[in-house]
Amino acid sequence: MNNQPIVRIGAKIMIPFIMLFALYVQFHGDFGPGGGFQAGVIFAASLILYAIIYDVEEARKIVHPWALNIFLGLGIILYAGTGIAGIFLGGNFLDYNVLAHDPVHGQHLGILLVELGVGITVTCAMTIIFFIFARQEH
Amino acid sequence: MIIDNFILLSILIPLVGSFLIALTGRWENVRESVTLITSCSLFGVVISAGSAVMAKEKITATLATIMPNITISFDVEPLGYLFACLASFLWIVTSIYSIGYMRGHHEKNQTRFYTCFALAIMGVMGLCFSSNLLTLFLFYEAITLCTYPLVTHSGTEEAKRAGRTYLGVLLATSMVFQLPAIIWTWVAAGTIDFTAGGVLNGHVSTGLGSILLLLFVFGVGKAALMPFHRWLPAAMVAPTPVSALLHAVAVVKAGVFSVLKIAIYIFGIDFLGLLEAHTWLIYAAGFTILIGSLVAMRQDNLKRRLAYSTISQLSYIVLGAMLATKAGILGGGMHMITHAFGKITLFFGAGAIMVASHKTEISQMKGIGRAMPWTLGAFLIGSLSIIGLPPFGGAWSKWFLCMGALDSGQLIMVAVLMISSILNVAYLIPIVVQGFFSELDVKEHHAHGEAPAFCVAAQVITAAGCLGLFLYPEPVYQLLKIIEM
Amino acid sequence: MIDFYINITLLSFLVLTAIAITRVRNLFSVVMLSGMYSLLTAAMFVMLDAVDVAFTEAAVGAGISTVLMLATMALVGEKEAAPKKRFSLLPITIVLITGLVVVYGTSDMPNFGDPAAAIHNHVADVYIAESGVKTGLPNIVTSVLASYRGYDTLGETTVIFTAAVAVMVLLGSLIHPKKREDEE
Amino acid sequence: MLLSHLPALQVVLPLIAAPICLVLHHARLAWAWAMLISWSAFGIALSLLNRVLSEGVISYHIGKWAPPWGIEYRLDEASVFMLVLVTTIGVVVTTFAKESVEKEIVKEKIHLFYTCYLLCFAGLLGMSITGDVFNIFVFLEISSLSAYALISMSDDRRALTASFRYLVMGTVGATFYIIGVGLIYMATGSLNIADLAVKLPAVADTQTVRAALAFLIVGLSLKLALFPLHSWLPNAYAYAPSAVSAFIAATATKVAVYVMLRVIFTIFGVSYVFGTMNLGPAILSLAIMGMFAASAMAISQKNVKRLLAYSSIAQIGYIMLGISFATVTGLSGGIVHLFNHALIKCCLFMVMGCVFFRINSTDIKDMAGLGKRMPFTMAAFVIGGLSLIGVPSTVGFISKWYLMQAAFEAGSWVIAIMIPLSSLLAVVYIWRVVEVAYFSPSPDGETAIKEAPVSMQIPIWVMVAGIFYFGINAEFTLDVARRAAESLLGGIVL
Amino acid sequence: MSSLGLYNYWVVVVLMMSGLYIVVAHGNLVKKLIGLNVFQASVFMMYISMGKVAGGTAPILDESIKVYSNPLPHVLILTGIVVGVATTAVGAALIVRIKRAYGTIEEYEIEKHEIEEEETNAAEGLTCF
Repeated sequence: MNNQPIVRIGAKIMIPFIMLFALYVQFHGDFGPGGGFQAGVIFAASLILYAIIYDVEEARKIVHPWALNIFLGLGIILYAGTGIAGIFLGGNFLDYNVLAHDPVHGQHLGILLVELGVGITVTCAMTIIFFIFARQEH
Repeated sequence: MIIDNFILLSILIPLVGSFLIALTGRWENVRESVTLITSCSLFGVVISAGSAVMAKEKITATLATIMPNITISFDVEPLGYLFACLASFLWIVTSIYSIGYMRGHHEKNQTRFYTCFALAIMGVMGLCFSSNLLTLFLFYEAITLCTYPLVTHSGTEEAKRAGRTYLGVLLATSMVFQLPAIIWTWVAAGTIDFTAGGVLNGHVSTGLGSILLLLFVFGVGKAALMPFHRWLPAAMVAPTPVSALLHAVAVVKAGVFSVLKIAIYIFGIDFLGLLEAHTWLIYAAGFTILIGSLVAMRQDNLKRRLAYSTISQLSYIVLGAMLATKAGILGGGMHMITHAFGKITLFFGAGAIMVASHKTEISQMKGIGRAMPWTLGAFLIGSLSIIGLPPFGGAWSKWFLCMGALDSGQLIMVAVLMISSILNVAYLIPIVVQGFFSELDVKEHHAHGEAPAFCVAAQVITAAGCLGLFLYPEPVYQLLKIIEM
Repeated sequence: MIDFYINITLLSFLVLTAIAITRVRNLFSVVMLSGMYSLLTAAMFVMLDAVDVAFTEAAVGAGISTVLMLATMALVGEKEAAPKKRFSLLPITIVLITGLVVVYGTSDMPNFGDPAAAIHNHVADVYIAESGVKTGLPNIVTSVLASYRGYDTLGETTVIFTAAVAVMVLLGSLIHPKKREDEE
Repeated sequence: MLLSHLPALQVVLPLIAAPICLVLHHARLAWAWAMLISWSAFGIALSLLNRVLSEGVISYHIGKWAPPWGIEYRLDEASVFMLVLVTTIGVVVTTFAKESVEKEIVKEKIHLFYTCYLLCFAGLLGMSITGDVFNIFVFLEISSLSAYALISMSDDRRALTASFRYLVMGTVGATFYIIGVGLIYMATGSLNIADLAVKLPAVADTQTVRAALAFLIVGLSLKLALFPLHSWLPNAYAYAPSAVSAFIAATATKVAVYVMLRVIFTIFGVSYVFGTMNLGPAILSLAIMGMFAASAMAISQKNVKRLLAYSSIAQIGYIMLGISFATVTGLSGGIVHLFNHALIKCCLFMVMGCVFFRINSTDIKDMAGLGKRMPFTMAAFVIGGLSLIGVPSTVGFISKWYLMQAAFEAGSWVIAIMIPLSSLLAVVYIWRVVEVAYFSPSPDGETAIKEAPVSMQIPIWVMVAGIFYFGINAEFTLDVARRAAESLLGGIVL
Repeated sequence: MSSLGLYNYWVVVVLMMSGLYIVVAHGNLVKKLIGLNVFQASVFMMYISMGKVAGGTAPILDESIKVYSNPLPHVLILTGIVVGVATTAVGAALIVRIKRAYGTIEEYEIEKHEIEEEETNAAEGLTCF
């Protein structure tokens, strides 16, 4: 769609807002609807939009595939790592109470971290899946 | 030392022997020496325990506990010991014979042949000394599987087909009848150990006992009771030493031995006598005896004729067991020995003829005795022993079997035994007669002489055995007498 | 009562869409219909107080899935062949039996929305009562998702990861420069 | 300190290892990593086994949330048995995979292979260890999705359709399972297995619970390929890469059987399923039909891997047969057969991997004379085959003995006879291969075929040793199986 | 709302049946996959319906609210949706590969190809034996 200036400019304006919204959904999930998964999907949507407008190979230059692969796993490791941190701090696996001095704070921190992990993995996974589909040849 | 580990040694020796044979396969002289040494040392070990067995010493060994309360374990009792002596002695003779035969016949895959042979003997040894049904079953199946490559030895389409029949019948009967019977016994009686007097009495009704007996006797397909006899003629495609030792002695005797053992130690002859089924089985055995002989008369292929003769003779032993009297068991046990010597002699003869003249059909063997007097002479002695004429071993066993039949009032069976003897004469003696007295068919074949020396030697030994068994039946008789029933 | 009518309307639309999906043979329309179906479902979820789920369904079902199916269709063509087989009784039977068993099972359940149902009074009540205190978060769904049943969510994240890896396996990783697939 | 958290690590270790494996991006390195992880998982499983056998049930509360509010790990004899089984197979197959995968899969994808492999491994472990019905679903999906990917990695295009069919049927099965879970959740309000077992009796006599049972059983039957819901299995096993066939055949359906056991015995309880609902005869007849029909189909196969796949369906029949008796003997027979069959099938599929490695085919016709050219490999095939038939002194015999004993104890000698009868069919299909391999002349003019590499031989012979060892000394497996059966039959595990 | 009775569930059953019907009866792989989606979505709806409490609101704590709907089904279905999209992605990728390998995504045509392949194999086999 390189020859559609309106679409291109419109997208250019929209993409940052979508990303911002994703961040909002990510961190506001504790209070209202939303959370890591939804945020991840929305964030991925912004990248997908970029790829649709500017071609996948262009998008690949912006988000490097290696980075995608690494972050794809990093989300899980962050999640499981938070759980394992619980073990090292004297609790059970995924026990957030021990993460901070106060159990409620610990829970807060833990949930934040794991939601972030979910968000990262989902973003990367969705982006990867779409990019791969998009660059297939007929 | 030897006595303590006697059982394990007698199983290990052939096993180790088979490994060595496989390893030394490249050098045939070494390989065959190994075979001979193994067989001789096995016989030595077995015979060395003779006095201990006579003195009823308890020799036991346990190899493993497979399942809770179910073990692979062995003990020595007279019947099994007798069979072990028989098999280990005849293995020596057959080894000698094989050397002549296999070389004379230029067989391929000889290493596989000797290896599997030794393994089969191992199976027989384990079977002889097994002290419970599971161990018996284990070695029973081992024998089947180790002899399968021997049957299909030549690899021809015919051999493969025969192998299928062989494996099919033996595995099918053992798995579908025998194994359920064993497990049923275990569930009903709580034990599957061979115990003097039997284990089933009091645990099962006579109706269930009858079913179990049928399952057991037909389940031991190696006893070749009709209608499960087809595998035996099929197995005749194997090289003759295999037919001689395995399909006239080791394998089939393993079958009837199992029947005897189950009759004595699982049912107990008292309980056996109470069962409806034992009468049916007596008739089944009688039927097999007669039909087997009749079919044998119609066979032109020598080995097939001998195979049907074996089927018929095996049923003598089954009959002996099913009579459920001491004399019957005695006769059955004795027939196991005498028939072995007689039949192996006949098979040796058949093989010797095949090696020397490449003839397999009886109708081609006219006048062959002039070229091969030793072979045919031994054949005559074997025949007479099978028929049951003095002064050869077969006379004793038939005598005892008749006694047993009279004891239990089975007059018909006495008649069956008599008729069968006449039939034996009818299908065995003409071979010898035409061999010696017909004109040799010279134009058809190139002239040939006597079989290789190894073959002749083996025949002479077994023929002498037939005679010896008549003159000195005492050891056999004594061993069989001390069986606790 | 307005809820009730919205509910009925949505459900009717859902049924219509579902039936349309079975009938229509142009795959492009089917994909669009399934996107619609997802949106209707999401609306339905809002009606049933499941805002988080509605959000997700809208983003995933109507968004990602539709895009994905469109991408697939671009690669495989968009026409479904007319059925070649004769009408077969087997699928109908399977489907009817399944449906009947569900009806059988649900007809013994407490009425829709019944607050006395076991489901509301065994585990969930505790979440509602104590999650606010224990985790300090007002969104119960988030605290259950990330903390009480955080392990499920770890699994869920792994599922997404697995899907990404599986797609890499099947269609080639992004890392390698663009080229034709080596399988053929 | 870590020791008390081993249950969590058992699953989390391979789970974390997968993303790391993804970035390793080097074939050998990925393999070494998978090897390290599977050995560690094996060690963990053994130590857990030891602990459960000596101390009894372990309950581990994830996040320190007490069940039923949080997710619980519950390790009793049955689950620990599965852990040991899966990790053993994992170690063996990983060793085997090195050469096999290098041959069958393009180099750039090998690290992806091991990533999927670890995920599948983690999924199966997660299913065996968890005490929460919904958590089972999540891990079921992890293992299934990775299995679809693994199967499709083969060169054969039929693997793709097989994988797709597996995906469709597997998803339908999983969705059925979820419907069942939903219904029991509706009836009780709980998802925790132990808690469900307490809560269900009160509501057992409702249509909801009955329908739930139906959905759970049908869904799981799809997953474990109970006849006649097996149609996804033969092609999936036959055309998958060799290492995958070996791994999945030995574990995936087995874990599904385990979940079925949990559902039937722990959640619903034996008296409900076999008493009130009287499902015994239904399971029994399907099992027997499967034993015969699948064996018969195995006989007509031209491809040995496909043949083995059909045989797997038949063997599932044996396992379900044992379960259908609902007695300690029958159930322990079923569980022991689960283990034994895993050993046998893993061994046989690995043998086929070796054969494929050398001759690029697993068709029977191409195996002529292979007995001479690959003596060790084919010897292992014969031993595995004999065990499948149930020859004494191999593991197959033990399970058959137990199943028959159970049949006799249940007073049904007809069924007892059925078991060896169907084994005869196994004789036929195994012997077709043996005959060709040993007694047919090898095709002339073909380049010499070497024996398979040592690294592929070792795992095979480890399995062969296992087949003999547990066939001659089955006291250990039987003891664990019996205890597992007793704990399952005891209703709630205490 | 109680007047609804079980109406909600039964509509869900209809949706479920149509989804399953597409999976079982249709030969087009894309359609199958969509059927699977419909099937799963209907199950999700069943769960969410079970979680509804009459007069309740979304389970987000607020001082002024007394009755909340059941949050647990929501959590489960969030997971379920993710699993669903993951399956769809893998399925779609498989379909793309199948299209490339067979040139079609109609089940019966694929079967035809496979049977042919099998037969050519068998023919070779016969000459070999």
